[in-house]
Amino acid sequence: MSGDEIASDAPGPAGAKPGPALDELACTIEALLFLAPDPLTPQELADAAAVEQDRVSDALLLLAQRHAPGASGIHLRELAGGYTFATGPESEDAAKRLFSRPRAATLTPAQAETLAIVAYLQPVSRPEITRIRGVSADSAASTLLERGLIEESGRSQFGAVMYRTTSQFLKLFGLNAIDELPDVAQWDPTPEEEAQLRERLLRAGEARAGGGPAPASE
Amino acid sequence: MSGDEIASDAPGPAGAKPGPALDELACTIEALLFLAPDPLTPQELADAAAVEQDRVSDALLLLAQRHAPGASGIHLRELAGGYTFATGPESEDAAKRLFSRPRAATLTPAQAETLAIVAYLQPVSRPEITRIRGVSADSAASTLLERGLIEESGRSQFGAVMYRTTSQFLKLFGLNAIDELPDVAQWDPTPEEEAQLRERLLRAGEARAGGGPAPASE
Amino acid sequence: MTLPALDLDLDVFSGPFDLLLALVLREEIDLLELELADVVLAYLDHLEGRGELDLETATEFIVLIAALLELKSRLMLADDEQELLDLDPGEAAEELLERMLQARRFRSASTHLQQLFAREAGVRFRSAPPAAHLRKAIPAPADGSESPAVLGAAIGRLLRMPPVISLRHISTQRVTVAERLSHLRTLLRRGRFSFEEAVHGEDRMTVAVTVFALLELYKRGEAWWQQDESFGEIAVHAVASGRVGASIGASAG
Repeated sequence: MSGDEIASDAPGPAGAKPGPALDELACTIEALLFLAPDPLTPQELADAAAVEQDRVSDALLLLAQRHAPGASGIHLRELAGGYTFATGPESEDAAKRLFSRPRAATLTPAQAETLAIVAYLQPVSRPEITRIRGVSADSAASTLLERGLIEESGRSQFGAVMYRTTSQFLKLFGLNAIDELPDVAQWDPTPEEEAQLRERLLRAGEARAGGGPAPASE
Repeated sequence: MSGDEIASDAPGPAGAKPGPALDELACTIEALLFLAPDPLTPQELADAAAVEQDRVSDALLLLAQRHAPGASGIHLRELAGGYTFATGPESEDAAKRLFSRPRAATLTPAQAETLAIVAYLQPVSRPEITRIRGVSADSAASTLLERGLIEESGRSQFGAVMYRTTSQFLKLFGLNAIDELPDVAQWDPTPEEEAQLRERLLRAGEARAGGGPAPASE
Repeated sequence: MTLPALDLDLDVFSGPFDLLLALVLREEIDLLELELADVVLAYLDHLEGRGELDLETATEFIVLIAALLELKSRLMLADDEQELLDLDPGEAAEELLERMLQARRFRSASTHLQQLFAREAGVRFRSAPPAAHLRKAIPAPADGSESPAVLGAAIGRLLRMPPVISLRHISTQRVTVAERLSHLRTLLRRGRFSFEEAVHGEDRMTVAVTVFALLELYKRGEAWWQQDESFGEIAVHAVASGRVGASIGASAG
């Protein structure tokens, strides 16, 4: 993908929609969203603009149209429990050239697994993560901490540091709240699959108890 | 999913001008100006968008109308030979109210722990703090330094930077002198232990960090 | 091929199998960091590459990997291990099944997270700080707004010792290569002994470590061994000085 594409078929402004005009309050809210480093809730916006919250909702509707993909390069997003501006994939190539770095590193499987455990079980301790994964999660957890996707949240009764996900995590994963993640039980096997698995394990256990050589199955 | 852009058919306010529609290039330039912390020259914009500079000038004209005072809360400014977005005086009161709202969660758990270690053991080195906590205290210590609650106080015999609390710290906690810190005895799980506080903290930290062979105990 | 020559390229280790074993047994590599399944896969790849199955090395491999698995599961189960050992096969299967399902659940969840992350590719946020005159509006917290009790309580939590883990079972199991080496060398003074003698009545972990010690002796040119038929007796011979080589090449392959 390159700028050529942009150059070759630039549609005249004639075709695009300008979106609605903004009233004074919408302009103020637009300014606040531009200035704030983190998403702002309607309540925070109402307090700052010194108006009622339902007037903020109206202004946000106007801004949503003005800042829709196609109408603007700056999009209004509802993320991490509030509203924020972000740019979209259509300007990513230009942004990459300007800042000469990709947006963010990808996640390794170990990091994604550790993040999933923290996201669903938070607060959860490092030893617990290790127990679930079967392999140590230390380096993955350190990287997630560095990247601001998880953070400490106190200690367990045994003194181990506990972790939770951050609002940065919600922002980067396009979520408004942690409960938007689907129920983890949806990935469980069907009862038939589970029964089969149980039976196989049972047979292996009996073979072992019967004194045969240990089957090397993990 | 609520991460998506929000849209509605709310009609714009009667009097205001919506400004022109933006073409694809203008959207891209708008995105770049939004992301960049400093002004961008037309040449930088042209290079990033991979187009000729005169096309950038056209796009900037569109953006100047769209982002004119009265039409938007985000204004296009020409500064130091480049272009940048900024908010105007009409949203300054709201912005000041936004930033002056009291911030929640003054100290994170990691910061409180790090600050407590420095307060009770000062001077204390960063590696010592890490040994006691069992996990790195780097980002917590940096934040405490930034907030002026701790400061450097020379180096240990091994060359590690040592920290102590500041007068700012005393003020925040309403103390006249550091010896007014509460006696730890009331929170001490094993008050019968005779050893020095520092030694006991280091021992407990090392035990947590894996005195055992395993991630057991959770 | 000899098993020690099996070359591995894993997340936490890259090099020959015997070095990996040595590092694990000396606790220089954390067994919990090691994906044993990857070791097995590497071995299967290796077998496939050779196109034939060498029963002897395959047996050796299974014994060693089983020992590693057992050691690893002990590490992972640690404090409730005693109870688990008392479980009947049915209960053990249930316990194992529960763990497998849990691991699988979160592996699937991680795939979902990866998809969410990919869907957001190309989304960027503004990171510029607000203008200086606006930042000045950020108020410092009021004097005395934090309670010193927060600090005392934090120290109290840090003073708590973690519960003591029972090492009783593991320490009785712990056996080092050095110990087994010295045991084998004692036996070698007779010139020859059978492997069965060396490990008679020992648990599987000790047997595995003894195999490793034997490999070590072979590597150092102190011993060679001979097995006339699969699963038959393994005779271990001391290498008389001056005749390192010939017979080893013939019998230890």
